[in-house]
Amino acid sequence: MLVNDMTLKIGGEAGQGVESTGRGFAQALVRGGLYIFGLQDYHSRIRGGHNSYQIRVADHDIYSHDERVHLLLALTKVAIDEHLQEIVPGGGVIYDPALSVDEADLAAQSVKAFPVPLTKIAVDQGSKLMANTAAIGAAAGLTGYDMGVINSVIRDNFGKKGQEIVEANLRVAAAAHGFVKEKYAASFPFKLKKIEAPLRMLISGNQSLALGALLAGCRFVAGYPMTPGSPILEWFAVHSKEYGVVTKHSEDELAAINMVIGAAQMGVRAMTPTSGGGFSLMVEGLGLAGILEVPIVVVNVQRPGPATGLATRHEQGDLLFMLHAAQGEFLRIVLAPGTIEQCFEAGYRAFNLAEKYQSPAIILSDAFLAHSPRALDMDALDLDVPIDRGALLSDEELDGLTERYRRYAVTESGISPRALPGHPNAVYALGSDEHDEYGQICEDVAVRTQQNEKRMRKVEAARSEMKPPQQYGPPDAELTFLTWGSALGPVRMAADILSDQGQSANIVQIMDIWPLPVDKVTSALQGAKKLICVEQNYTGQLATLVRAYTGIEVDGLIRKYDGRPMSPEYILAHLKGVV
Amino acid sequence: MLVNDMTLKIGGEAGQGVESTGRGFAQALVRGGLYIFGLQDYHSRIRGGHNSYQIRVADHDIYSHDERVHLLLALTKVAIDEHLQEIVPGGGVIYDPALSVDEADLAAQSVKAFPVPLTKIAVDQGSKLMANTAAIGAAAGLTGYDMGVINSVIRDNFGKKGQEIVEANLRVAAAAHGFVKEKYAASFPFKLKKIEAPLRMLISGNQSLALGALLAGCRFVAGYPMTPGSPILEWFAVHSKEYGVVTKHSEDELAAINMVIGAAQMGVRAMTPTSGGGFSLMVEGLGLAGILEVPIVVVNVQRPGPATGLATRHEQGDLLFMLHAAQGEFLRIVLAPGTIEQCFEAGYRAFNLAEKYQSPAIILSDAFLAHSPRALDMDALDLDVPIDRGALLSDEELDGLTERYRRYAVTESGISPRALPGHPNAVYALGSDEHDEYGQICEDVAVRTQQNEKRMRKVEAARSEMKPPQQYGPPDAELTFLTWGSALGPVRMAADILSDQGQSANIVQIMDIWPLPVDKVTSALQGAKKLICVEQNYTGQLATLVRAYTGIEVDGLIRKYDGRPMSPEYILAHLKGVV
Amino acid sequence: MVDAKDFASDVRPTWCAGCGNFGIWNALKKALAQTGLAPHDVMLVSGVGCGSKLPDYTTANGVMTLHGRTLAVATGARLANHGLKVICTHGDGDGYGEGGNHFVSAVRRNIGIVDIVQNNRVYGLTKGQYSPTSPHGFVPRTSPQGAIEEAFNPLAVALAAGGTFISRGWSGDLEHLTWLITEALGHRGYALVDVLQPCVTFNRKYSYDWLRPRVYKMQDQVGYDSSDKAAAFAKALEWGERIPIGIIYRTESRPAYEEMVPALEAGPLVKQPLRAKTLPEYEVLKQEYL
Amino acid sequence: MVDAKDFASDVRPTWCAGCGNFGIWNALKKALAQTGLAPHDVMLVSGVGCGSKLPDYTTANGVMTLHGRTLAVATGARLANHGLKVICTHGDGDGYGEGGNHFVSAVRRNIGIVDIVQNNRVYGLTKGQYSPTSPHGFVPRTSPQGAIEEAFNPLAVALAAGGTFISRGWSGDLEHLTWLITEALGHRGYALVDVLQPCVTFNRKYSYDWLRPRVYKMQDQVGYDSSDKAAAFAKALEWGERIPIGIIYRTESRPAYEEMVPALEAGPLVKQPLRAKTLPEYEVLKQEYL
Ligand SMILES: Cc1ncc(C[n+]2csc(CCOP(=O)(O)OP(=O)(O)O)c2C)c(N)n1
Ligand SMILES: Cc1ncc(C[n+]2csc(CCOP(=O)(O)OP(=O)(O)O)c2C)c(N)n1
Ligand code: SF4
Ligand code: SF4
Ligand SMILES: [Mg+2]
Ligand SMILES: [Mg+2]
Repeated sequence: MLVNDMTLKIGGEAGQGVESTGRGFAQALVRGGLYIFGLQDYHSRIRGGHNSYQIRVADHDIYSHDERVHLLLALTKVAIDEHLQEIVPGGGVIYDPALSVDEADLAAQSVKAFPVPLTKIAVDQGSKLMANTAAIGAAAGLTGYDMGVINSVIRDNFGKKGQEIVEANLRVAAAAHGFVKEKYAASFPFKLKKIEAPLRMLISGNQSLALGALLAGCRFVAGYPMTPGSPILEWFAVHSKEYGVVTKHSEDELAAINMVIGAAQMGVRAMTPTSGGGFSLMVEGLGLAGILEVPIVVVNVQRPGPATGLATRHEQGDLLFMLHAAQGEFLRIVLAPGTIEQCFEAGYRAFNLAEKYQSPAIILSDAFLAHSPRALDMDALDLDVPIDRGALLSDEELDGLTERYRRYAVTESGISPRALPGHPNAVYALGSDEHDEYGQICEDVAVRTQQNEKRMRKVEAARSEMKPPQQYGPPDAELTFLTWGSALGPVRMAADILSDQGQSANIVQIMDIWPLPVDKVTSALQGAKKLICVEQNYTGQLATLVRAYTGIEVDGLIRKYDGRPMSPEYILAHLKGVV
Repeated sequence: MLVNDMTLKIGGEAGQGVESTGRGFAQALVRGGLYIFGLQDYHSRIRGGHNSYQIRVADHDIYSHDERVHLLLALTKVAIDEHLQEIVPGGGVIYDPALSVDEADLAAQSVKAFPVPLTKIAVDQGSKLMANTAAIGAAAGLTGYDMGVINSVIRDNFGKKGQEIVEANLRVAAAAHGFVKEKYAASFPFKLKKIEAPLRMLISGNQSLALGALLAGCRFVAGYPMTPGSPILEWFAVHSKEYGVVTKHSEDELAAINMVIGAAQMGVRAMTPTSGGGFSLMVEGLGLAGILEVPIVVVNVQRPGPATGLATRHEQGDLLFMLHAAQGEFLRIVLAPGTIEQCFEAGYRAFNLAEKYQSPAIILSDAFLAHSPRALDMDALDLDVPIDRGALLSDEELDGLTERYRRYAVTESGISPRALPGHPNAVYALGSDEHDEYGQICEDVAVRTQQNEKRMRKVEAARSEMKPPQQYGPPDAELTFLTWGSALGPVRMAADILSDQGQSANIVQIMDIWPLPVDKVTSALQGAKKLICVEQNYTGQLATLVRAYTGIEVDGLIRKYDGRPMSPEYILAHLKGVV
Repeated sequence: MVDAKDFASDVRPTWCAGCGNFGIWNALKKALAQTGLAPHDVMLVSGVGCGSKLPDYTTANGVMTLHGRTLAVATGARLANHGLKVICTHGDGDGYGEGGNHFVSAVRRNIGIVDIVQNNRVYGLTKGQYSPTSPHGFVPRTSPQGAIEEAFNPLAVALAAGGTFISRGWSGDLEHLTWLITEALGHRGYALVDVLQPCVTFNRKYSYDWLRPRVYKMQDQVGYDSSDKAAAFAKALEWGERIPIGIIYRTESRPAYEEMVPALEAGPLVKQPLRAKTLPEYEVLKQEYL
Repeated sequence: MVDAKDFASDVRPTWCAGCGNFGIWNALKKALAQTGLAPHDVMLVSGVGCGSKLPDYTTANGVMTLHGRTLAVATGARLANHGLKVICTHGDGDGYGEGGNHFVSAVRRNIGIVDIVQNNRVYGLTKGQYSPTSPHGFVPRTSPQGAIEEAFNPLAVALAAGGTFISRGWSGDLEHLTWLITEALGHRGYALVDVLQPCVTFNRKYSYDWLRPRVYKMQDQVGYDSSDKAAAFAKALEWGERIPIGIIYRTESRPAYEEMVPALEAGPLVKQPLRAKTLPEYEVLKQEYL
């Protein structure tokens, strides 16, 4: 018997409620003091197709899913066909006997069949719509999980539909639970047990990023819907009235970034979330923010390209694009969080850095990070985030201004004190043409050189403030993984497995991508005995970047570009090929 | 006395005809068997401001202007203020005495004043509008240049305005010529002398690029006006009826590239010219061409950014942007010509490479190259350009097709034989989502992997076909210049000066930028004793690229980012700082 | 003879059961067959969205482009090969939102394209955000404040932009929609067929039951002159208890864009050789630079 | 009192002598002074083009943005600080060509912006290409075939898109244009002021002499009801021997967009603190994830 160390997976068609069922069960686990990591997988269609929701659960914090499934809740026959191979020997499948599954197929894989009349139970105790609730009850019955927490989740999630619906769902869950507990529980070795623990949140990357941005004082969010970036816009839309945020679903992405520039120039912290395709349309605007020196935040939640690619899936293919997007040269800050906590951090740091350096800041997230919820301690996200508005002139300072305000005053750091429009002492116009210190259009050689150098000095200033890479594991390990973004989670799990196997591996994760803190990266990598870069793209973009600026070439590259996230097993399997 | 080795410069306001006057004089020089290199400099405004046109002339081929001016034709007082410092001792200024120039200022610089009553001569012999013709006549008089060729240019250029206007201009030129010859010619040591030579063209980069594209069979050009790219669209518009090219000034750049994709998918060779800002708007379309595997040609004639920047000026700031534009990963070909001849070559090669690899091809030109005319032998551009349509299925091949056509058949090279829409045996739909071999939308892991790998194999196939860097100068030189684009011209002139001074320098120019032919570049650079990269941007983009892929770090970087082109003098002056 | 079934492909549409796109798809296939077009004579161009997947389910030449760029790609395709019938099928978000500028330009340009807009007044594929044609007050899951803007009126805007064939279809009436599409296929310039398309999943308001009693056919309106702009403008503004379907405005007096392009006089561009002339005839171009 | 001169800056306009932009610039300065606005109360937003350089020559807050993005930046600016009067000044290429989608959206959105379009029917700054408003047949230096499309009609399209203040000005009549801009400044939503602006360098056809005898003022038209959409549509289509100027359509019945945004009830966004609530009030957000 193995307690609190397993993976549950729910599979079914789009429209069958796979996601809400998975999330509900995950919630119940978290409320029971367990740690979980959730993985979603769905097609770019509204109904039909095959979706799944996978929950890795443990009694300690975990950073990714893995490839072993212990219990499958199959809402369709396809779910079994798709996932049978993933189930460990001794694992099982809960399904409605109406699906006409051949138990022999399961037996051939040493997988146990647990047919449960989910629909019948649902109909008998409530309504047909509640079959998923039955599945949850059945899973609890099989794993021996506490029905109290399951019931609390049912109460909360169905509460707004009325007491009657809640009651019916509770009955359905109880009936399925009873049925399974009696009939099958004894033959299933993987168990889940509630433990005492402080409250925890079940939160995904998009959500924590939005929270970080909100706390940083983001008051204006414009965007055009694009998976997987749009949930951030929607998050703000839902909270906009309560927290006084103006949200705008604009006519296109060109409008979105330019609205954000307009708002930011007025002095409001403003952001636009999108994915790579939408970002492509924002490229010209990025340069506008660069030359106007307007602080904006752009979030690119990556998905696989090129073009539409795989709309609902995962990749990290946009790194070098972010660094070089738009004509000409200017500072952009690029932060690539790799964990839910780092999403929150990036959410507020981006605003501080953008305002301090009066430049666009890009948060480069990805679908895996955006969609995968993890259990987090309540204090993992400290809402009292630091706010640094940089060289922003106060009304008092402006009151005392005696000479004509110079928006683009040439300074040593390259940063010019910023006045917001509206003060009588600092009336100025600025523009996308090259300009002089006052903002007037100017083509002079000397002025161009001065202003260009002023702007580019900010790159070096920002570079010196960029954080060193995050390092994990023993400093003198035999193997060093270099990675970024959400690949970090599977890499951490892989490193843990290696160390369980008596090998030693450590990790260098670069979150502060640009301006690349070259010296810090060099010193983090210098001691590496064997350097393996793990990233989710075809060409090895981080490895290219590191070589370009540090001269360090990695010894091996583990890549994945099939639209599905890395896994610890994938990394370990491919490690053999590269070392 | 120095014959056929000098620089003339014409300076005046926008609207005064600086460009047409400069071009006319340059034309006359070329018709007289001389080589010239023309440099234009103008503001982003329609009237007023200060413009200039500089003509370096010699009896041998030259690759750039330099910083010494021998004769200034000043149409305004400002022209003298702006350019006096550039004039060599013993050089002179022709101007109308109405400008009230203080001759002492000129004398202080050992520059000779040649006041000529240009307007009066024009009014007396023709009309006020002909003062520029008088200036040309005066310049010919001073330098002793042949009036026969001057007159032939006047006849051709004013021909369509009628015989009367021609005659008047001829009179004006003759009068000014006579006035100056008598009064000043003896005191001016720099002379121009017609020599016998075959016919030559006076042609700029934009023009030769358009010509190359036309000869390659480009039949569809869509674009939105943007300096300095739009002259290519205009060139095609002017020739469209005669040569059967459909040209479209579209509603915006998004439309332009997508129209080009539509046309190319139908089977027509299609192109869109723009500058960096317009390219920014085409980024998403570039990725569409990438995943659809539609051969298109995009021309980015660079100008200084960020954003609007310096609209009429010069920079090479978009190199890395071209390589990484658009989400996801796919092949794009990038050719960066550095001479007028290479513009022509890029103009046709881009189409052949695009069709062969069924991918977007980018020609990365720049304002200096686009606008600066040079004298070229007639056979320097061989119009009989090779045409390679790649794996394009003929009607006969399609007639014989027995199974369902697979647009994205997985092949070893990654290239899938292409059928144009319209044949009954090859009816297919393709799309920007990931797709299977038939083009149907497909999210399978195996299919995604296969198609992604198929597309990325084309990168390696194309890489092996990319040309090695162009090399100039002695192989064992003490100094190697690494450069690209129009910086080549000034670098060649600088290398010549060095060798005149007894030093030895050679040059490695990378025209085939992407996929970077890594081995060929490595072997071209390997022998370099001292490697200095010369490019016109702030960050040293080519140097970064070369380091990223070859590991070779340059010993020094000569950069320029003031919006004005490199010059040999600038390179030599900065060489001291970097070696 | 080609039959509507010849235009179906093996791929089963992924649309939700009851989606209005089925009606549009069926009408299009029937109309194509009735017009005597074969699959290889047709080029379907779409964007990204639920409706834009139509070419994936149809046997005909097709390109599914980027979200919003449908008309731009189609314009290039039409100019490169006006031997094929170019038909766009895309959503209201694609056509009037992201693609708004191309819409107005295509109308004005009168390019020979049949533009079928699957107007479900919502963003389907991205799960229910409001679209340009969502009415003021529409409250999607994702935006509890609801749409603040007035709805975009494609018919009125097309009229103002100089459209030559402006019509509205209704996916609940196969016969009428089939007829309407055949009329559009017969038009020489740009033909707008804006189709009322129920999205049963994300836009419950404009359901079949809501729409069916409201629509009425313009061809039944005795005395309506579809070449009268003022009358058409009034009809285009009509919405609510009564919703006109059919041809709101039509004129055949303006040539299609491609009829006016000199380079196309010699036939479809793609059928012409790469070079329009012999090599020596290009040599004269060099003379321009002497 | 603020005077029109207070809005001039030290920089001399680089416009060609005789350019219609001078008239627009002077009218704008006068109108601002008459309305009692000071330079710091105003935010001028423009794009790229000859006309778009206006903020560079004017003493007022300003942003010269990208070609075509004028209205998008202005919309963000207005929503962030509706305490300032946001005024756009940009060319017809910027406003109706590259920026076409933002134009239609701004109209529909009824955002509180005064949009002055310097409509010279040509691309000035890029040297004379045709613009969306160039008439069919306009032959620029760069395109000997001439414009094939019909001209874009901004007034008609604005009307069809639900505009609430639709007007045409004429840069040759300072007094009338000044008055018109003051009216636009008084409007609560989006106010279009499309201005006939001669480009003396690249569009010789629409010269002062051609335009002056043709324009006539709507306020002189007894019985014209500027709140009648059908009448306005007819007027919007009128062009040629007689060209109406003044207010073609106006309604004050629709609130401006910013009046309907809940977050703006507490005043201009930029005047509100970064956080709308105390820190503990944000802590409840974590409860959503339990
Ligand atoms: C540039 C870009 N922005 C956003 C998206 C995401 N996207 C895909 S479909 C869609 C909207 C679909 O709405 P509509 O065009 O009305 O089609 P429907 O699904 O309703 O048929 C959006 C916003 C995208 N693919 N590309
Ligand atoms: C994205 C982009 N495309 C093209 C340009 C080049 N461009 C600058 S101004 C202009 C047109 C100007 O025409 P209009 O807006 O009518 O202004 P006008 O000069 O006539 O006042 C163009 C095409 C640009 N700056 N940016
Ligand atoms: S979501 Fe709506 S539009 Fe999309 S397939 Fe379903 S019913 Fe049709
Ligand atoms: S080109 Fe035309 S619009 Fe531009 S400044 Fe000159 S007259 Fe005015
Ligand atoms: Mg829709
Ligand atoms: Mg204009």
